[in-house]
Amino acid sequence: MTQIPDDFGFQADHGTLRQMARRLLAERAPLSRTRELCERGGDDEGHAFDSGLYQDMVGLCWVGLDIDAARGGMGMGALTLSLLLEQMGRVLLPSPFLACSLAARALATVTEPRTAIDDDDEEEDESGEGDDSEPSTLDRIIGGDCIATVALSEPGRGAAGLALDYAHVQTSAAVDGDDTLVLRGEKNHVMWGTEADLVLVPARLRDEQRLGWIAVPLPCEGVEVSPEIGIDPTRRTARLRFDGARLPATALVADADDAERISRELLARGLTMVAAEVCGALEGVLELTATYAKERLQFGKPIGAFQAVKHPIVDVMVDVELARSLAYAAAAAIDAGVDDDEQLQLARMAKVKACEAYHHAAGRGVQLHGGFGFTYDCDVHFHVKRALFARATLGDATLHRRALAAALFDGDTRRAALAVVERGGLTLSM
Amino acid sequence: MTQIPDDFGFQADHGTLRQMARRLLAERAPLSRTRELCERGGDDEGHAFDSGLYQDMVGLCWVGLDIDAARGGMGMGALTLSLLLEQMGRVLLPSPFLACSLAARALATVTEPRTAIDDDDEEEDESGEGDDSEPSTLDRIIGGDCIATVALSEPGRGAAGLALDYAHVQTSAAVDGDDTLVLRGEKNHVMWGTEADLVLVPARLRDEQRLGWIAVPLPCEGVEVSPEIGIDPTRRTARLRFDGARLPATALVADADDAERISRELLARGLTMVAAEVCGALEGVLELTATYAKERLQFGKPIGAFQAVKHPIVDVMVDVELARSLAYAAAAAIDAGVDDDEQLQLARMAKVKACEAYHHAAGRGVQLHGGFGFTYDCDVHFHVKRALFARATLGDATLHRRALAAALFDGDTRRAALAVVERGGLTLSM
Amino acid sequence: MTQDRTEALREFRAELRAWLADNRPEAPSFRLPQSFLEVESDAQFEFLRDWQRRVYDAGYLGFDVPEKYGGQGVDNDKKRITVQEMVRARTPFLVNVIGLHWAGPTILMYGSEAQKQRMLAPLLRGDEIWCQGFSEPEHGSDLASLQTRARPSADGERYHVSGHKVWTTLAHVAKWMILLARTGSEGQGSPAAEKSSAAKYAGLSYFLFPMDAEGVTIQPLVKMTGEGGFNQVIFDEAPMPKDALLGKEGQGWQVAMTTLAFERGAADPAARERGAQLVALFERLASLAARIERDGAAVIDDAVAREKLVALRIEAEALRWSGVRAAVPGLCSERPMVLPLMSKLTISEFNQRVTDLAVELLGAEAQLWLEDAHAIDAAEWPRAYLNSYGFTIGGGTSEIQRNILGERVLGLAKSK
Amino acid sequence: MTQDRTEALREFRAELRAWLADNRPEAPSFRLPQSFLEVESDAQFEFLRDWQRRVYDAGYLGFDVPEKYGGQGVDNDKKRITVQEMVRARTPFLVNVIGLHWAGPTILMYGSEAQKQRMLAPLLRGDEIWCQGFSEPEHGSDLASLQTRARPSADGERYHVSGHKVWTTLAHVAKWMILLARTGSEGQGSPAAEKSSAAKYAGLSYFLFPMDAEGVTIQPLVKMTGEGGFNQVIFDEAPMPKDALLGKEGQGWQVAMTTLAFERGAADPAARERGAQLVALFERLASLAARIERDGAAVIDDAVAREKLVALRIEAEALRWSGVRAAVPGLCSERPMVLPLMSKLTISEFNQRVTDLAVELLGAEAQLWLEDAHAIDAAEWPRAYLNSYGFTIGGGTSEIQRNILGERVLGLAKSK
Repeated sequence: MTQIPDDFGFQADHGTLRQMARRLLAERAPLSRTRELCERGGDDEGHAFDSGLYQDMVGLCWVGLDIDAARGGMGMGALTLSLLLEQMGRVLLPSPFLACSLAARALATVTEPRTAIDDDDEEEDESGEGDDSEPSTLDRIIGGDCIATVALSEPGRGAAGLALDYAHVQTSAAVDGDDTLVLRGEKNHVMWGTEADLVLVPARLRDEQRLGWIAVPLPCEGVEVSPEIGIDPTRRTARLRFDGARLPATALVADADDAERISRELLARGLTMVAAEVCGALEGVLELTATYAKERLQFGKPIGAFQAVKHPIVDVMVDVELARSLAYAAAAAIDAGVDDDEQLQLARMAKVKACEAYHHAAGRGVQLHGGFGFTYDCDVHFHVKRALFARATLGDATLHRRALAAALFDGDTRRAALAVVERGGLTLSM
Repeated sequence: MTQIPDDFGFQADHGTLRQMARRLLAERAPLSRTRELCERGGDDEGHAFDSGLYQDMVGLCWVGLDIDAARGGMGMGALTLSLLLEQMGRVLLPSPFLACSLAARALATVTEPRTAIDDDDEEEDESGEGDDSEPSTLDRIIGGDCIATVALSEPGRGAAGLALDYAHVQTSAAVDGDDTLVLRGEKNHVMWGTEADLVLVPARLRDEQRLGWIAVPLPCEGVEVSPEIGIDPTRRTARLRFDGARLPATALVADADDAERISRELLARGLTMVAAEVCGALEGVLELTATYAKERLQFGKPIGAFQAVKHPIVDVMVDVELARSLAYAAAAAIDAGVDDDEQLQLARMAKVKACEAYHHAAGRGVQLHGGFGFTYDCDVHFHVKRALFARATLGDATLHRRALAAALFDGDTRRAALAVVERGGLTLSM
Repeated sequence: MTQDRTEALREFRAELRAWLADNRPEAPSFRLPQSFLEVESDAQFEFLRDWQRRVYDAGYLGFDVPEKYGGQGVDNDKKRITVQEMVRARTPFLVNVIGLHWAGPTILMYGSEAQKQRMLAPLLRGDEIWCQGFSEPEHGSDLASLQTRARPSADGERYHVSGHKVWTTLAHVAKWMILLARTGSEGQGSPAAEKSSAAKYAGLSYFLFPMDAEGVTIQPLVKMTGEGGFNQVIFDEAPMPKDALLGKEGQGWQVAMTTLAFERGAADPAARERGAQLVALFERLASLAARIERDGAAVIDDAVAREKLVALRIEAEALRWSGVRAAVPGLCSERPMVLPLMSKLTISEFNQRVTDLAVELLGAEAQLWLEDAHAIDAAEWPRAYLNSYGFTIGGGTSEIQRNILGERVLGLAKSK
Repeated sequence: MTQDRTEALREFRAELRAWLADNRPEAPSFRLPQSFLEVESDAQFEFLRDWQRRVYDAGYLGFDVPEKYGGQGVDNDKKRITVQEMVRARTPFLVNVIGLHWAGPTILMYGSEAQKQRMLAPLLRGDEIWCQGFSEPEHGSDLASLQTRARPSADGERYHVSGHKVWTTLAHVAKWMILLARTGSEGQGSPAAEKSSAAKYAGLSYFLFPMDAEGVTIQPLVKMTGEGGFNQVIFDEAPMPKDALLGKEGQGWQVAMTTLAFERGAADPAARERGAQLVALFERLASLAARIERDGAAVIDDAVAREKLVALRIEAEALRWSGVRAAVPGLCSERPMVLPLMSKLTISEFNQRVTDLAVELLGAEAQLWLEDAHAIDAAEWPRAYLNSYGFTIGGGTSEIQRNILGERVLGLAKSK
């Protein structure tokens, strides 16, 4: 049975990479730059994120970091990617990096590369790989030529949001003739949907009772992309309405088992990546609050000397560390190739713990900043908003706790095992 | 529509009575006396409680305080009784007072007094009233000649415990001939069951699909009374096994609607009374902890100067006050005769709030007493144990929260009303 | 209560109810603020001021102010009934909040006859809006250390104010400010004595400061929601007449503590109705849970959501009856002042828990913000959650409230 | 790791597992303590000591002690494997807890050659039990102010100890105590200097005190559960030889901080297995929920109970991986020492939450206590809940732990 190694698979060069990321972001993307991007509505090139920095990250091979070298990536693991995302979370970097990474991962998951369609088709919609003459979509994402994203949720699920499997996806794709797919349905909260050149869409393949993943180039006739006014100003999201959009059959990236595999992998990886990014953001809000507690004087001392300030900050720190352990374990589980179910369980736990801790930490951050914390000038509100956004991304705590409960407590084997857990003295040797 | 009056029906003489109770108990039953009774296993007369004090309380007409004067009581209200119970809770008085009060209330609820059975019956089992020649059971309870109790729960309900209505009571009473009832079943956690001369038992009347309340004198052939080893040393409880116990038909105190009315009234009053007693205990553990925080010095100051001690104590105090408001409101609702459902809702809320607050407060009490708090010599553990006992009495928070949810959120009318609650701006004018 | 009085009150209530039915304003086309902490645009302000004027002109405002000062004469019953009926009719709030609840009662208690004559009527009618100048950037929680100074002029006819106040709600529309400033002479005595508590408190005075004075700069602050509504005020030798002083020189701390007690809702005859407002806030949350779905089922039918909702419902009921009980001294004998002193803490934290749970229940639906067409209830819940920190921080943070309760009510040693 | 080494460890594990299968003791007829805080009767103690002896004699104890001192030679892998297999086999705990985890490592670090030769082997075998004399009745949290004094005799050959230690677990069976006492001369210098922090710390020394000395009175204390297991120890000019000193005179604070770091589980190669123990504790709770019913349905099928259980399951997993991560410096770069420093706080509070939830889920079934025939799991859950306060208080309260974390790790200002 494959296990997570005691060292989580951590290598010295991971530390170097993290250090590099930290320095680069401290210089190019401190929180003040995030604020500037939010307030100006984007960078000088008309992008909602810092497109120059994004291209530099592409140049450093960060996009595609966890994709096999054979497919044009760096062949590094989920843990490495987590360490990078943690640094991005720390400064609340507004960037489509996560969305692109997930899209790249989804495309790389497909084992049978499809052939590209004819070049003279009116739209650019190479979604497969393997054609030497043209760079594949995956190549273009890794190369920074294509901002890609994934459509993870649908409005029909209400508070649950997440729609990645056949049972929950309502968007449908019907086959019209031999080589056309007709897409109908609606997706919401699509990360960077307004900026994306391509979106991967899970849909029910009609009359076939199975799931398919479809690569939709944007803009695209029959696809209405409406920017959402989201709670987190550092993230742009969009609502996508497919109103009979017609796509070539080759846009079908994966179906049936392949499609479910993409969904499962996207979920486990996506949750793990969000957990890592949120751990970084947690570190950010902790640092912000602890620093304020050292500098702000009241009653003649730094407020951090008061236990009513000190202890809540300590509780946040403890939460940060616990969340981080789970986030690293979830990434290490992917890298070690442990059982799929165990990967997913750890990913759910990591995401829930990180997001619950972050929401709490951001709230305490506001409170402990006092009157200043309540102003727009104080950076802490960016964390409050990111926390509200992050915990709703890829399914909220309620959704994941229920899935975990089913995995942990249900099923005959499981129940039987529980029933025979030995009684005897409860021993805690501290 | 009857409403709780703005003054909760509080009168000046209520204050006098409370003051008297406080003084009497401070003198005769301080917590040190409770400890003594627990350690010695009872008083000098062989009772598990202070029987002399109990008789003095009888003499002060406290037992039967809320029973109509026409039936031998004082005709005072539930609020008055609550104020007394609060004082008893403050010193964790080991006393069958609450059990007797509830039994008296149950008997007084029956509108049609039954005639007493023949005097020459071998057992004393007058359960009705109205016979001039002999004191009724109610008279004897009020007069201190009979320690009575009520059987509120059954083992078959597991964690839920409470068994007061037809749907949940499994103990059965079969009619054998014209004038004999045969009782089978089991009751647990019967307060002062080992000390009681009489226990009121709810049972299913077999073949009649309805509930009956049966007065069982103790000891009684066919009734096995086993003392429980309970978690709260200030309370004695027993398990009662009815193994074909034969009782005269007159032992049936109430059946059908009358019986359900007793159950409902016992529940609303019982919860209200437990809430009041627990509020007193809450006050007790608050005082204990706050006093220690003023006296105990560490790092050269009283530990109460540290916010890590001060703020948890303040949170306990706030909880005490909130619980008390609900407890008084629940009692006032009974006295004002508001709608039965509203009475019961308030009683459930009061009991849940008081017990949750108490469990938390007792735990904080131990923690804030430090190493001393963990010893048997420190009184705070009596509160921890009482809290564990009280929150399980008459149904735990889970049971009552669910009942409240059903009352508040379910039913067509209710749901429709909720749906039309006006939206518009959320306004909190502080 | 006499039969006549009871009858009179019943009539009063009926008239008021009829008046409210006719006069309650329609929801405007623009977004209304959730509380006075968010009054931002002129349109919002004028809408709310207009409503206050109409209430006053109709004779339904000022039941805690004698007639000679422009009030309706003190009548707690009528005050309670008006609050009750306004909660019931869900009217907008009365915008001159600081004037009505803090400045007004303080002026009534400490003001000279001239001050009462001058200030109270325009305050009630909303013609003159009030703001509060207590907090300073460096002295939010530690109020007694504030540094704004009011220096008497050589001729003794006026004071000149220099300093910096912050988080002053409504300053941008206010005619008056209740101002706490230092008048004690500094530099005298040893530095140690200057720093001593007694000296700190004794050096403070309480003023009714005219906001249109020269040397006053008002800078709007933007809240975390992106909305305006509060400000910082910078005084540069801003003059005020000597009769701006309320009470005596050096009595400022005492007067300010009275104001803070009013702010914390002490001795409010309408407590029961304010409690009802909390239950109403809960009902709004329950309504949300009845309307939103998770995978096709109403959230209110979800066992876990119900458990959390009921827990808050119990808190609401406890707060509601605490408000009522506060007016029954016989039921507050353990610690008489605790209920009013704790209400700011408990209500603000309850409000935070309600809005926090709302956002939690919204799940994926919580991601949208104001102005998004698909946002549930126009995103008022996340907005209210963010705004909830205004209440747990403003007017003394929850942390400071807990200190006050521990020290003044329980007699625990000072934490400072 | 070489192929040979891997193979050797595999064999070691197989042998150990076989040995445990043969030698794991049957549950005795009497109640076993839940932790070393509850060892009360001779029968309990002898049962546990016998188990420790058998483990030692079989060669499975002492993988952190060199062979020349009676250990197995330092071998972290074998230590980890033994803990792992013992958790797996659910063996009783090794009763000389203070000796094995606190005194032993401290002696290894600070002891003279003679001390190491003398003390370690009987400690490992359980022949000599250790207790800890740090806390005093008036100085629980404020350790540096302790008042027990060790006065050197005129001839310099011994010290005489006078004072009062409290909450000393196992003192009644202990041969040795790790004792923190004041050797600094009092009365010299000004009282202010005597009170200064530096003087307080510098005056402390660390001793290996023989419990059979004259002038030692051991009084059992009863815990809130009614069980014994800890004591107070009163010293009345109790003599000890001069070589009882560990480290140097005046170095006591430093040595004690090392002990406390061991106590808090710093640098424990078996961290992963201890983490597995927490998951196992959770499984016991889940098993309870699968066995108890509420109105005929298993509690584990109740949506609300599941929500609470899962939340704790996530905590268990987080604690488990934190233990593993602590041994990977590259993944602890933000604040290297935090994981060991926080483990006492987090594990003790986790334990409290688990046992608290167990009692909550038991509902009406929680009313019964030890010895009642109908009590579920023989009332071990309420007992464990009560005992959980031993861990959140003993060895530095959670409040003190938070101070330490805030000050030492985050660099916040001191709270004292």
